[in-house]
Amino acid sequence: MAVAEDRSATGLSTFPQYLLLNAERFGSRVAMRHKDFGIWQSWSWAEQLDQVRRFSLGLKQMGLKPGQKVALIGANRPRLYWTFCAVQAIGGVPVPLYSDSVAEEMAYVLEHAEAVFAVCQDQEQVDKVLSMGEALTHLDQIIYDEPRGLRDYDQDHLHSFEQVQAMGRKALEDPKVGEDWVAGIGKGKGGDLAVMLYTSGTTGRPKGVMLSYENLVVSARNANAFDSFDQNEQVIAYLPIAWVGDHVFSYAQAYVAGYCVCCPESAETTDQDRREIAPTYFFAPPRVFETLLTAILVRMEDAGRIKRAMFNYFMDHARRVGERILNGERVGVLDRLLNWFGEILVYGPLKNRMGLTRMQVGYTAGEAIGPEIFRFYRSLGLNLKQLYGQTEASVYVTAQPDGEIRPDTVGRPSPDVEIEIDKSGEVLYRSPGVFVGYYKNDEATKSTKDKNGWVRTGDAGFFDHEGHLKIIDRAKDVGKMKDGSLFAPKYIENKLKFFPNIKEVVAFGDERDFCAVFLNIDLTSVGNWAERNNISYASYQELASHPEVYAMMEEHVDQVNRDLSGEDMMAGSQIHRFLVLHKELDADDGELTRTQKVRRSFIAERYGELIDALYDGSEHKFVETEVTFEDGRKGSISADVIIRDAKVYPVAEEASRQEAAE
Amino acid sequence: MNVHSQAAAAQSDDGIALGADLLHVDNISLSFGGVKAIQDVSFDIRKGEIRAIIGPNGAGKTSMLNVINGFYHPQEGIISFKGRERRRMRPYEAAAQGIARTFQNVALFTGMTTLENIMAGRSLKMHRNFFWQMLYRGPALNEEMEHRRVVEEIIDFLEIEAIRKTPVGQLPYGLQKRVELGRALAMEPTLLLLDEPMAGMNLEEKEDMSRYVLDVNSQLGTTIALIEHDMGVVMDLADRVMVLDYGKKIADGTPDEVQANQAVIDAYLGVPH
Amino acid sequence: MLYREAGQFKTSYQADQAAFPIFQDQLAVWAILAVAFIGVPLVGNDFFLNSIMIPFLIFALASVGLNILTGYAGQLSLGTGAFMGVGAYACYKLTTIFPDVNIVIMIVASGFFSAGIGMIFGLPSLRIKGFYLVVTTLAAQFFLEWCFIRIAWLYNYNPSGAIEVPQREAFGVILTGASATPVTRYLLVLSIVVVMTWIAFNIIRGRIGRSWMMIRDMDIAAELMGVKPLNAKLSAFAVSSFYCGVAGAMMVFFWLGAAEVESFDVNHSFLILFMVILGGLGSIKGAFMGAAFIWILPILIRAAPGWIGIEVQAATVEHLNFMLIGGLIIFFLIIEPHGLARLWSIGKQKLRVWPFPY
Amino acid sequence: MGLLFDIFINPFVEMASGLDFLLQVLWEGFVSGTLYALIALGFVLIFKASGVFNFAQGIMVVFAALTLVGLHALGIPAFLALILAVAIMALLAVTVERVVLRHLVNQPDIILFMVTIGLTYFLIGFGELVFGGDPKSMITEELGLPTGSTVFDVFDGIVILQHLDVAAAVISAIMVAGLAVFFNKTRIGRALRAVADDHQAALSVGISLNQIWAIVWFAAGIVALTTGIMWGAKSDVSFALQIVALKALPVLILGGFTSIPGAIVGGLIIGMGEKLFEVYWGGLLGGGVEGWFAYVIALIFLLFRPQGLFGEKIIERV
Repeated sequence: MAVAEDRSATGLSTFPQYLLLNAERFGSRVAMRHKDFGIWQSWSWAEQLDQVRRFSLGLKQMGLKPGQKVALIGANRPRLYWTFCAVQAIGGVPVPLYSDSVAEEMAYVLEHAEAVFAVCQDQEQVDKVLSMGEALTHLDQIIYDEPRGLRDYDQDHLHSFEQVQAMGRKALEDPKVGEDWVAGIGKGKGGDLAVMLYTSGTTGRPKGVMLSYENLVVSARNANAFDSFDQNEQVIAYLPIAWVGDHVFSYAQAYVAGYCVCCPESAETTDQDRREIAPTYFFAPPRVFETLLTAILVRMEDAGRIKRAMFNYFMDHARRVGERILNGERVGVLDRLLNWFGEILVYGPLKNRMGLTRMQVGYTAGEAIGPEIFRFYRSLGLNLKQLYGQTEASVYVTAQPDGEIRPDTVGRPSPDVEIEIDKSGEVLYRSPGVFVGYYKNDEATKSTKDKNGWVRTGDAGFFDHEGHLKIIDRAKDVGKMKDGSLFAPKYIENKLKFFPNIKEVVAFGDERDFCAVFLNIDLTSVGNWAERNNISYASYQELASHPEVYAMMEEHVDQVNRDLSGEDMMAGSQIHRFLVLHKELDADDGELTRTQKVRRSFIAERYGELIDALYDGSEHKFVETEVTFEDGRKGSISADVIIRDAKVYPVAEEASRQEAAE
Repeated sequence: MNVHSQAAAAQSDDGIALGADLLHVDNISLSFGGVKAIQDVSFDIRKGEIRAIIGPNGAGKTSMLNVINGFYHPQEGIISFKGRERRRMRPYEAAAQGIARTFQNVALFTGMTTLENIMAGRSLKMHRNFFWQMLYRGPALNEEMEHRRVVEEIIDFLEIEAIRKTPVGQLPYGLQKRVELGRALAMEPTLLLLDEPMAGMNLEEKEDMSRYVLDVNSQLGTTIALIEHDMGVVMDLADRVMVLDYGKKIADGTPDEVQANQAVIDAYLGVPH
Repeated sequence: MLYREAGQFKTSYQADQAAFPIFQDQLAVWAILAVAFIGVPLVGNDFFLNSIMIPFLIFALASVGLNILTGYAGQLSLGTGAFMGVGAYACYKLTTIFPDVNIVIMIVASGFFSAGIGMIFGLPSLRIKGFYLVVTTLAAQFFLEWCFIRIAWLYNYNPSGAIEVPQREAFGVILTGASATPVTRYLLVLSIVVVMTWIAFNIIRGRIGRSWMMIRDMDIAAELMGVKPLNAKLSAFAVSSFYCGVAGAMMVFFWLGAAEVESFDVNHSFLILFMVILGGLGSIKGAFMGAAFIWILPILIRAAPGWIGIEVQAATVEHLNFMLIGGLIIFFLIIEPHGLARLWSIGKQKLRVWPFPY
Repeated sequence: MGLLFDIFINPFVEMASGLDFLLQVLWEGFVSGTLYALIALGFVLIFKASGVFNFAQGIMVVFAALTLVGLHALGIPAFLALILAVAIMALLAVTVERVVLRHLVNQPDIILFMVTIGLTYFLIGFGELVFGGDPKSMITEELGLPTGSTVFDVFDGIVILQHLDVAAAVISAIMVAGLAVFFNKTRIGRALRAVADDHQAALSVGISLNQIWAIVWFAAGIVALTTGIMWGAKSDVSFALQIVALKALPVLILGGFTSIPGAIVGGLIIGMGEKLFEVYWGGLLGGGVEGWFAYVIALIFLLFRPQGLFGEKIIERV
């Protein structure tokens, strides 16, 4: 241990160096798990080193040169994570891609990044890469992880992961090769380019964010220290590997702290796999927490009366005292006792079902989380926190320190991060994590990062009196209505999205007379409701246009309007009209980003007719929309979309006065 | 993957070259009481092909499969499999020789889970004696784990991870069919008989199942004989098609030949589909 | 609710297929074993051991045996009583012929005799199924009963026609006979039952058990998977009869002390069948639950009037007992045809998904 | 050699040398065969219409007989008691259908079988509670059944026919004929037959499944009552009869589970066969072979013809 302490942490600057260190200090500790063939296959740090070394040397044998790019395409698989380190160990730069993007999107990134090798998870991804054929002028070799379906492929440049590793093993027979490899790693410097992450960007082509080892290592080290992460953490890696969050949580922080990363079996089994692993640190975008909560509420609807009453009683109790207990505040003996019962009867089992029993720290970021959702988890005794981050910052811009958790802020600046708010309200930051630049795009780099290292976030926000940052909306999205009142679409959307029945909302109102919204119902939740109420439907479209569903949506909108009328800043943007869209917003159709964010401008263009209908007073509108099916085929659906008026409330002055007084 | 290597091994051990006759049926006749189910039918199945048997209801298709795997004993005719002739054979002997099958109306072991069902397909490959079975230790345990691994590869192959521990009775029909295919695959058969593998499925499920059938054929090298009603599916999948009508063979050939055959058209016009 | 499974993950197939993969269940099993081996002998009085625990365990073992045949291999049998008798008579003959051999060995050895007899009567199961098989096993039952009466050699020509358990000791402890203490007998029975239950469980989850269940669920498909019906069915008969035989031997040697043919009559077959059905076909756990229910409930019913201070004629109680058991069987079969074990697993599932309904 | 002689030669010599005795044995066998047949008939009725293997048929016989005797003991005239007993069997049938069967639609056979065993236990307890466990005498004379006997001289010897036995045979014959008419000529009867083949078809006749079940259980109850009277008149009315009733099982095997003629023929074969065996071969084995002989016959029979004498050949399909 003494050796480990001597060499630990601060002296190292690259992940391959950390790998060597971890293999030494945590040799027999589990570094990676993957549920495969029904059980959790495990690799210790020593084994991980071995795997990485063989693959790395195999790549070298195949001719990978320092500075060359290797694309990683696939889901969260140990071998893809090993690829990161294997490539980095010989000076290459890994470029992870979103595996659900279509071939053309991939082609752009592969070409732009000048990737010479592609490491693919399976046949599906290999097919995509092969289908681009000649368009990929740099790509030389393709390596795949899962051989299924690839037996009959006879391309010369196609190799299995094992074959490459076998080459590495062969090379290792010469002891000098191994020594050279280690020596090569030793030469790695913090300033070297570590990885390129393509941001899926709401507009334009994706940009390749170049991050150096220093960016990532320092950010990871700071983050680990901030939440006291050590080698004992278990995390579950289920978010896209191309996303900076996953890269930092499941790779950078894991290597720096030496903790264990677990890969689920498949997308469908993620919930079950999370329950099995029970991560100690869990990151999820608000959407995941929302889905979980919706599932809970839907299931509880089906529970017996007594159970439901019990659930409601204890959830009420938790709402009152749960968070205070979590924050370490003083709570009465009776309340504590009740909380203890609640823990046995409700909170504990709920956490157990969600697989969050052992969660020490949880983060949510990427979007505003509904305050009710956030409080729900907090009140169960789960230390869920918010952070605000960006790819360009190696994630961390702000984070909530323990004990200072607010549902509507994103916390204080993270360690070593400086923040400024400019005149227009946009948030700027400067930190060691700030990216090197956009790959082959100096123009974009310049417009985002100034010469002093300050980076524009593109988000509008302000510091509250406690020094916590509050993000309202994208800076460019915040607008004004014709009457001059403030219009922050996301604010309204988030309020509506809190209802479990509503999955997606797009609000309009900038430069308009009033605010109006598109709604997407949540098929799981509403479908369940329909089943219970004997409402039959054949498709999403049919359910969405059902009068009873409309009635339900009207109630929700009404509720939001009533809320808004109580807040004098936002009262002007009450929803006057709404419609329920005839199709689910879908990333395949370009309506959502790959991280499932609404692409407002695209939608505004695509559904222009409907927006016009919202504002011209018509009661329904016939539209035809092109859709992309899962297999890539195109088709179109048409529908007569109904538009409803919602009740608008006068500004409740009393309420606002009271709030002001508080 | 293990499945591949084992299948490849199975492929070579019978010494039959790809494309050579794997199964030969000569002048088979089968009747129950006075009802003639099959009349003087001869055909062959070649190693590595997908062979379809089609025909209207009651044409004797399922009976033919039953004859091939020893469930029915034909009154006349000879069957030779892997070059060995036989007249009477018990189903378990057919299984031991490498013939597996699925059933028209899913015949899963309903009291067991998906995993156990597929594990059941490994029965022939497991040999540890009673003593070790009693202890569930040592060789018996090792054997069990070894085969569990193979079963997991099949589960992976058929993408049924999520229902691994679900009792099969609770599964929707389409998945049950998939589990049944898995169970047959677990036997690592030389010849796989599929009795209407896509019956009662929706389009998407049919597409999935077709893909699995093709994958089994191309990746595991398994020879497949299948009965199917959906002509589109048959034409897409099969290398050769035999048509039965009222127990008699009325056509045999490539999908295109069969489709153009007047006798086949007549038979199918007689029975609307 | 009590189950907190988050964080319990398996890294090997062995762990995944363990008898009790859930940690909380493992705890419960160890707790039950501790109570059975330590708690009960310390606390239980002679009545409790003699009249409740010992017979309960013995019947539970017989139920495990019948469950193997009926619940796992799907072969209905009404010959359990007779197979138990074979074990008892075999053990009696063995220990009188070889008085110096440890009685526990003899008890286990007697199981082989009933296994052999069971296989013989199991032969028809290759041709016939279901209720027809019931007749076969009834034939075994009545034929064997007749043997127990007519073949005087079996009971050493004892004029009373009964077998009387001689005193046997091992390592200075008296194990059988009138002077054996209830605690000794209880611990012996318990040990044998625990070991044999464990073995039964092992067989069931292995290749052989699977072949039984295959035959049970879909015999045609089983045969097409290469399971030989002969092997599967006869092995089920053999193992099942072995268990019944051992249970029968223990019944006489560790519980009754003496027995004649009435102890193995068709009513006993029914009794065990009830235990199996009520406990749940195809569940070892169920066998124990069923045995407890059928054996202990009547004792409670008999005792109940006394507790609440009502004098009821013994015969009346007995009649009420019959009615109640009959009624309960009907009741349970209506509410849950799969027996107590299914109720238990439903309850367990509810606890696992608590507070959700599914 | 001696043994072979005892098995294969001696019994036949004995038969031939005492033909009158043989005739007497056969008659006795015929009479007990009639009773087996009657019990089997009860099974067949229920099995045919509902697929339920009614284990309780035996106890229903006892219960019916006890009811009759018990009612008469209360001072009710025999004829009225008989009608009341019939009414009680009807009540039992309806109760069984309402309380039990209705809730077990579509359950596996073994469950229904077990339920009837539960019913057996319940009826045993109930019967003993109400009527007491002691054997009782049947009210033979009060019911107007003949007693006494006629002696015939044949084959240089005598054969004694009990009048009661003759009556039993005649009544059984009448009952079988009656059932045959009921099944073939009446609307309900035809529905019952239909339901055996196809539940949907039965529904189209306009009779609910529930009604059909109640009716067959009632019919089985009447058969049980008749059996009880006959058997009770020969021996006593006691619960021991219940075990004897298990003899109906081999009868069913011989006759097939769904065949009424099969039940009759099977019953007679078993009845006469076991008497013959007991008398001529039983001594070799030390006697008491009646207890199991029937089952062994059935067993041997099963191995060669699993579907019974009158059952249809089963073709297994996959």
